[in-house]
Amino acid sequence: MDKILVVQPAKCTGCRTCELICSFTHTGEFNPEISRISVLTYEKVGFSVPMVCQQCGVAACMEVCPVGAIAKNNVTGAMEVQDSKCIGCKMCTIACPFGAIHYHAVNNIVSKCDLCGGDPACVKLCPSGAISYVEANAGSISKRKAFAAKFKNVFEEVS
Amino acid sequence: MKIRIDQQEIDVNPGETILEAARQNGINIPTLCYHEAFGGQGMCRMCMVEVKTAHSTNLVASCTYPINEVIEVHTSTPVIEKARRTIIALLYRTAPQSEFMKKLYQEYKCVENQLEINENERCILCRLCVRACEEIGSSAISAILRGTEKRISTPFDEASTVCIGCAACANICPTGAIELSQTPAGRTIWNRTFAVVTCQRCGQAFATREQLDYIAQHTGIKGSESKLCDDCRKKNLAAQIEQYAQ
Amino acid sequence: MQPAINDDKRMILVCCGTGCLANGSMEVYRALQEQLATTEVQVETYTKSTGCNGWCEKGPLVKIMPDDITYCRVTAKDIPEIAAKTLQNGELINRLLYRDPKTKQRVKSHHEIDFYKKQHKVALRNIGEIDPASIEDYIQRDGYKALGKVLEMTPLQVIDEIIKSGLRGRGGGGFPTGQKWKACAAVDASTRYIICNGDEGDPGAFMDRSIMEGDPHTVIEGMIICAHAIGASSGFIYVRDEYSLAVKNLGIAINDARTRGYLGPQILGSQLSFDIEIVRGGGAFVCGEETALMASIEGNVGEPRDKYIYPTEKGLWGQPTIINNVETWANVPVIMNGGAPAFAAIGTEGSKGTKVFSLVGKVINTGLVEVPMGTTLREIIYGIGGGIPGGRKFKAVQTGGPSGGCIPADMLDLQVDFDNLTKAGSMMGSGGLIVMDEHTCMVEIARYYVNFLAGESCGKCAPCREGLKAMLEILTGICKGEGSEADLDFLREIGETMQIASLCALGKTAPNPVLSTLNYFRDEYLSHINEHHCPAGVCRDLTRFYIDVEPCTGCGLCAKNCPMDAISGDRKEPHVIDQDKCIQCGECRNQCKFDAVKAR
Amino acid sequence: MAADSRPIKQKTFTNILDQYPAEKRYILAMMQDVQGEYKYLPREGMQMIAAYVDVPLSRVYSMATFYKAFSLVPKGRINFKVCDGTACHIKGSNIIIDQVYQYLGIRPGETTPDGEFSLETVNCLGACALAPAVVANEKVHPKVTSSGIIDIIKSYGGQINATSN
Amino acid sequence: MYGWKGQILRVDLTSGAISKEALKIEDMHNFIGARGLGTKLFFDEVNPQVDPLSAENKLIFMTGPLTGTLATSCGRYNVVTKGPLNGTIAASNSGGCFGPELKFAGYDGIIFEGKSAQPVYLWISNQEAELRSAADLWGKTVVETTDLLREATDDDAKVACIGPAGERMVKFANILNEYNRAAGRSGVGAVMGSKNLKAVVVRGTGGIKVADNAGFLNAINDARGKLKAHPVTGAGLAAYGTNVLVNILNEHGTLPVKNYSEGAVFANAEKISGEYQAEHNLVRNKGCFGCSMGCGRVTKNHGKYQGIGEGPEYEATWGFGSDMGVDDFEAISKANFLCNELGLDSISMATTLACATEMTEKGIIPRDKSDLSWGNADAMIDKVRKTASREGFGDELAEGSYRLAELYGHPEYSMSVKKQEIPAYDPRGQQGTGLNYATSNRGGCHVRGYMTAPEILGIPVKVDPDATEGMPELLKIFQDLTAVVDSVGMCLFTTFGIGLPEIAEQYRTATGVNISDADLLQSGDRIWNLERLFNLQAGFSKADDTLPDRLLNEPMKGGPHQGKVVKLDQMLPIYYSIRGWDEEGVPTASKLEELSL
Repeated sequence: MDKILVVQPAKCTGCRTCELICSFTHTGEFNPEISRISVLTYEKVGFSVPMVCQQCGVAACMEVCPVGAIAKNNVTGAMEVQDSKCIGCKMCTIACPFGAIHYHAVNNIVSKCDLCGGDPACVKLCPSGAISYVEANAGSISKRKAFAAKFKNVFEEVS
Repeated sequence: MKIRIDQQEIDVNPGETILEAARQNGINIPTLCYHEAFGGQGMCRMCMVEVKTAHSTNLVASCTYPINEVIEVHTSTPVIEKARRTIIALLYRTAPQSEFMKKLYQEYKCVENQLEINENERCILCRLCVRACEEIGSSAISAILRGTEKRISTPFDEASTVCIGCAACANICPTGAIELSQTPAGRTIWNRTFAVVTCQRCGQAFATREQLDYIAQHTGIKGSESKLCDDCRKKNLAAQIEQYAQ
Repeated sequence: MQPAINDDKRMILVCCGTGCLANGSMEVYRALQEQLATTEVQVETYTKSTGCNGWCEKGPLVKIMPDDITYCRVTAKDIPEIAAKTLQNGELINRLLYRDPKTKQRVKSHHEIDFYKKQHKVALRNIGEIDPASIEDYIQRDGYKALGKVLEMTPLQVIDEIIKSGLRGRGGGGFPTGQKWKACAAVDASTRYIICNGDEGDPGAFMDRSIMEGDPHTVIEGMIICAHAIGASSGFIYVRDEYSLAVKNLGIAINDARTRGYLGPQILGSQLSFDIEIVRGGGAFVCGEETALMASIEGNVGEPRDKYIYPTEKGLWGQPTIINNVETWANVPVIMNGGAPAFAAIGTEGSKGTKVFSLVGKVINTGLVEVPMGTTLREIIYGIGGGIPGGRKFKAVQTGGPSGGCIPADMLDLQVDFDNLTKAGSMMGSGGLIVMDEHTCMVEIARYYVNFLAGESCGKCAPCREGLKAMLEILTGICKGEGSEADLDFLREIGETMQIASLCALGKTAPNPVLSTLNYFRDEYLSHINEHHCPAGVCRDLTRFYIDVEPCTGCGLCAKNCPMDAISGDRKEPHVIDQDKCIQCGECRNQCKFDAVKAR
Repeated sequence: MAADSRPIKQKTFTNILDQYPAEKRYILAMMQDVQGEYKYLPREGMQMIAAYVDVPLSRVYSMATFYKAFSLVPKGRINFKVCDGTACHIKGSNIIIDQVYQYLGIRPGETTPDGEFSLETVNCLGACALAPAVVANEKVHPKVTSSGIIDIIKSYGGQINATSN
Repeated sequence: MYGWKGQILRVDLTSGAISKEALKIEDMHNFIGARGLGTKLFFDEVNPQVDPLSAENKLIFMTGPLTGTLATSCGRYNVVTKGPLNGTIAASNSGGCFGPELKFAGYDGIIFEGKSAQPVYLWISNQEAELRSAADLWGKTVVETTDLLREATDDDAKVACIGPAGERMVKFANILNEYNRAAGRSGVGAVMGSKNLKAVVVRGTGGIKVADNAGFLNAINDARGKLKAHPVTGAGLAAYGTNVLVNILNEHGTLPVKNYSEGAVFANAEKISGEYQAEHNLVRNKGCFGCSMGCGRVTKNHGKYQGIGEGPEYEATWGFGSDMGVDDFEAISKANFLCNELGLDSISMATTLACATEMTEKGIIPRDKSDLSWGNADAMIDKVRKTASREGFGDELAEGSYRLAELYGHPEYSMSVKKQEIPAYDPRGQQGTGLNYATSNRGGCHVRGYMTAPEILGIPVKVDPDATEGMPELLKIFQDLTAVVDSVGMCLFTTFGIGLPEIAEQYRTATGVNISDADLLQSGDRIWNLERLFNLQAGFSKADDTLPDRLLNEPMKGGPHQGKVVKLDQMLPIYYSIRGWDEEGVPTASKLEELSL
């Protein structure tokens, strides 16, 4: 059964460990800017929201990619960007309703969460359990759906 | 099927090119015009390798040579290295300002020659831009003219009507030959200035109207009408979640 | 020999090849027709316009058969006289007959002339003898006989016959034609294509044009035979659009062949269905390269691709395709008619049959010549071509078109075939033979070819495009006296890189003119570089013409022809060139009958 | 003034295009026919072809600039084609090209400002026996000398005024 | 370069010139970064006799080589200057994300020198840096300033700024980044204010590389595992934050009450404890950059002091709580929020207020001037406001407890060392802590050698807090290690769970500098001695290595340590000798040579 990444903002301490390990795992350097997961912190209220790709069933990023550089990993279910195929048109970054895929001018690639091939580093290091990678059972799916629903509502408001 | 590349025995699927097989096995063959999104174009000829078949030994472009029989490949021989060096020396002239070419020129220890160098040149005619534009579906640019006059341009060197201003061409260009300027007033590329859609939140220009149309057409998502850049879309969502959670 | 005139039915053949047309043969032809319409001639007379007789130097040519009279350099003004004297009275007009330069005798028939006597016509067999617009003419000379025969044979038998003949592709590569057909036939596919490569682009070569204009049916018949052999249903003839007469004549021929059932469904009642379409080329030398040509037919820019998969396997629209050039096709009916052994009896061990050459440049008899493979260069240039005009010294012969090489005087006894030319650093190419004399600068000629190729390269692959650009720059520099010896090394390095790394044959062979001249004429390069001197007196920056007072007779011919009025002198007194006015065009030297104009 | 100053008529294009199926492989032929009609390849023609065959204009433009047969600008009333095949070259065709520049001020590919003359070079006319050869519109002038070209220019009404020297 | 960026910015506020400079490799290796390297740069450039609030003083922001990496809780930067509160070398460090952002922008640090004629702020966006007018920001609170600056620059920018207190050069004004994280002590905010520098705003999008990716990953996994496993760093701090100490210290009897005047046991400790906070006010935990402990508290006041913010931390809870006799947690919290908004060091603020309250209660400060009294929360909160604005009595409070007490002729009521207020551990029940206070290079301070760890928490081993034996030796190690921890950019709290080996391994794999654990610790010694040298040259002497009279001579009035005083005279000579200093507390030549100073 597929596992999914579940984010619980309420548990997040805003420490950004996930950003660090993500960028380190994928690029070998510590750079939150190119992390595939972003922690948005509202310091005044001490609330942080880790934002990460939802691995949509019908993924706009994948659909819009002109060269098929984004493909679903059949094992993990992650939409993965094949950097070597990316031509830098950035369509996916504009198309993603969640703003979860970004272009990085420095290395001229776009990047998004690839679930680390099935063993997400952010989950392993998250000190507060705000990010978990769990079997997609009814509970986790409903949590995720609730989270996505928030996204969706918000998204529709802005559109 | 098993073949040998530089003494290393590797497994390949018939029909795969030598370059693909080599790269999959961590063997580096230099290329300039190759991009995985498009496959081999066979234009820069940097990827020439020596191929021994049962009958003959040939120098071939590894990016287009399909493996259909048991062969032995050498990716670097004195003859090949010399050819690569000459190609770099010649191409360097066409893009002397490009860091990419400067680096190669030094890397290959190209000999000084008396050929004229036009400092304004930038393009090595790898045509990755043309291919990218083709894949986008615009084909706003193409290689025009021929021979030594060949260059990349829009029809009549004019602002293209089909360009969507995505700048994939500029991004994929290894030598920075494609002029792209982005100001709040617009994005200018290939002689055309596009009105840009600015993010309602941060004010950054993040797309052209044509790009949004493209996305709507390819995904059915009118969401790209949201007028938020990717970063702000994310932030906006996070802010909403924050409000929801409080 | 006393000429004799027959009383039988007569045929007048007016050569309407390009050379003769340029010299006014169409006017001659029209004048003849008018004349015959208004004049009562004793003997029933037909007039035909034919394809090129090859002897362009002497055109317009008018042949009167069966009397076997050949008149040279005929003008429309000569027609009444020809009608009155020759046609009415069987009288020869002496001044129109060829005068043998050795014997100084007038010669009645072209068959008695060295230029023709020493040739062996196979591909050109019908040209000049038939009206290309007449399928009957072709049929009369065994046309479509081979096709009938072939349709009785199995495809394999046909291929076998071609293999046995030893026919090799005349387009330049020299690949065994039969093997090619065999490979193509062996590929499992439902659709196969046949292409006739008529994109003759080598400057100085016009044999394919001559065949397409003068004997289009032989090409068509060759293709139909191949269609049967490999099982193809459509064919294309890719012709340069500039060859308007060829396009026209091929069009007529295809229509006529269709009408006669040689083309179309169930040819001559057999299972074979095949048709041919003409594709007009857009004017790109590189489209002579088969993958570029196919790209062009498909409606693309004519850029070649790597040929690691041969067209016989994946060609036009990805289907197995046979592509042969015009001259190759013209040989096919002959082989099938006369049998492989007869064909194989001609030529050398490795190269069977004949080869058509266009013999041009600094040679007396310019034109198309067809000789058995293995004929020496000397025989062709001196025996057939009559040697170098003006008594000047032979310097080199350039073979194989722009990508060929220059062969020096000490190799004149080279027996011309595919393999020997390659060994000499040149190639057969389509068969251009350009003769160069001491007034040809080998550096400048290398520059010329490189310049040509720089404009004709498709520009796709880096070594060819950038290599040619660099070579042109270096050679131009040398021609201006701005070169260095290091440049020669760099030229060689570029050339060697192009040879191994270029994408297609154009790029791979493009450095040949440079490398071969560097090999055989290095001294001439060094003169330019070290002494700032062009020994041939061609490179204008390095040349000054002056008039040697000794031989100068003061005839004034030079002054008359000087475009700049730079030459002055009293009559019968030695003339002087005003160096300030002189543009080094060399016209004075060309005109001078006394070799008084010298270059330094 | 261009030699052919007829207004570009859409109908002419339509007539030409209608002779061909709307397939990529006929682009070349269509362009040749349009050029045949106008003596050059007008931009509108390329646009019509691209639309008719449904290929990007850039592709048609690539072809139009790749193949030497096409001129994207109108030619002069008299178009000199100087053969620069090898046979002609070694017999001095480059000097003729220079001479034309001297007298008419145009280089290959150019047209005089009055639209009277244009100059181009061709690779080989296949008339090597007549080298060097110059074709003025359809008329072949054989064995042209550096002084002979002046007379040819004059015979077509050219004003000889050397631009330099 | 690995770990370090190797580049700093130099900003001349007088001329407005901004330049980039490369750091010396030798300095980086010898002084590590942040506190150590900052001190080295400062020492090399500034005369120790300088007036702290003059243009000649400099202000150095410096990060460590591990700042911004995934090393354990490594988000810190230090502010090094000569502190106006007491004239010692000041090195205040702060967490949050400012330090890492500076690294991501490509700099290890910034040196500010001179003085701007007009209020300005520095805006750094990667390699671009410019001074901009802060005229509109002058007088604004930390929250307002931060919001306005983010709006003016970049949403994601990190802002370190001063509040009104810094502008008015309150002697213990601090610098705050991301609203709530403070470089708290020594009055570094006043120096910033004296230079008319309102804020430093930075946005960086670059990355930090480490030398040995695999080795570093192992090192951090090992260290993080240990932190997770340790009861304090794994569970305690996460559950109750630093206020976990309230009950512990109270039970231990070293939770000072009413300006150290009573036995260090607070009757209502339960009401101001971490447990109480968790139950009543905690919204959620807050972690600094890269921190696995998450001791930060987001708290919400529900009653009359309504509001949301961070903290209070243990020191503020104690200061505004037991030390002021206040047991209303929300009032304490409110005072703390105000300190953050206005830019005040809550320890010095609270301790100064406790001093003022005692003197008011004793009638030394007239009632018409001060309405302070033990347990009067509203008066306390009011004085916090007035201190920041130097309004009325606030102007006297703004000078700190020592100057205040001295003003009224009773310096003995100032619970300070070298004029800096001491924090929340009564040293009469923690001898080692007493020695730490007395010898700290920046005056009264607990975090230069956190002896509470061994004395009370038993980390790494439990020592008898009443004994003096072994304390100097242990303290030296703690001080040196702390110097290392501060200099690599790490949070001191990690040392509850990990020690030198883990820190050294992270440092080695990150920087590629092959250094033994012992040598790294010696760098701490070197840093300590450099700070000492600065202070000596600034005019401090053995006489200043002391404690308030109350702690030395006034026996503890109650609790488990009743009757105890700090036996400083027993420990100080030994400490000097262990340090390799002479009897006057001056480093010997051989010591300096050993440290290559």
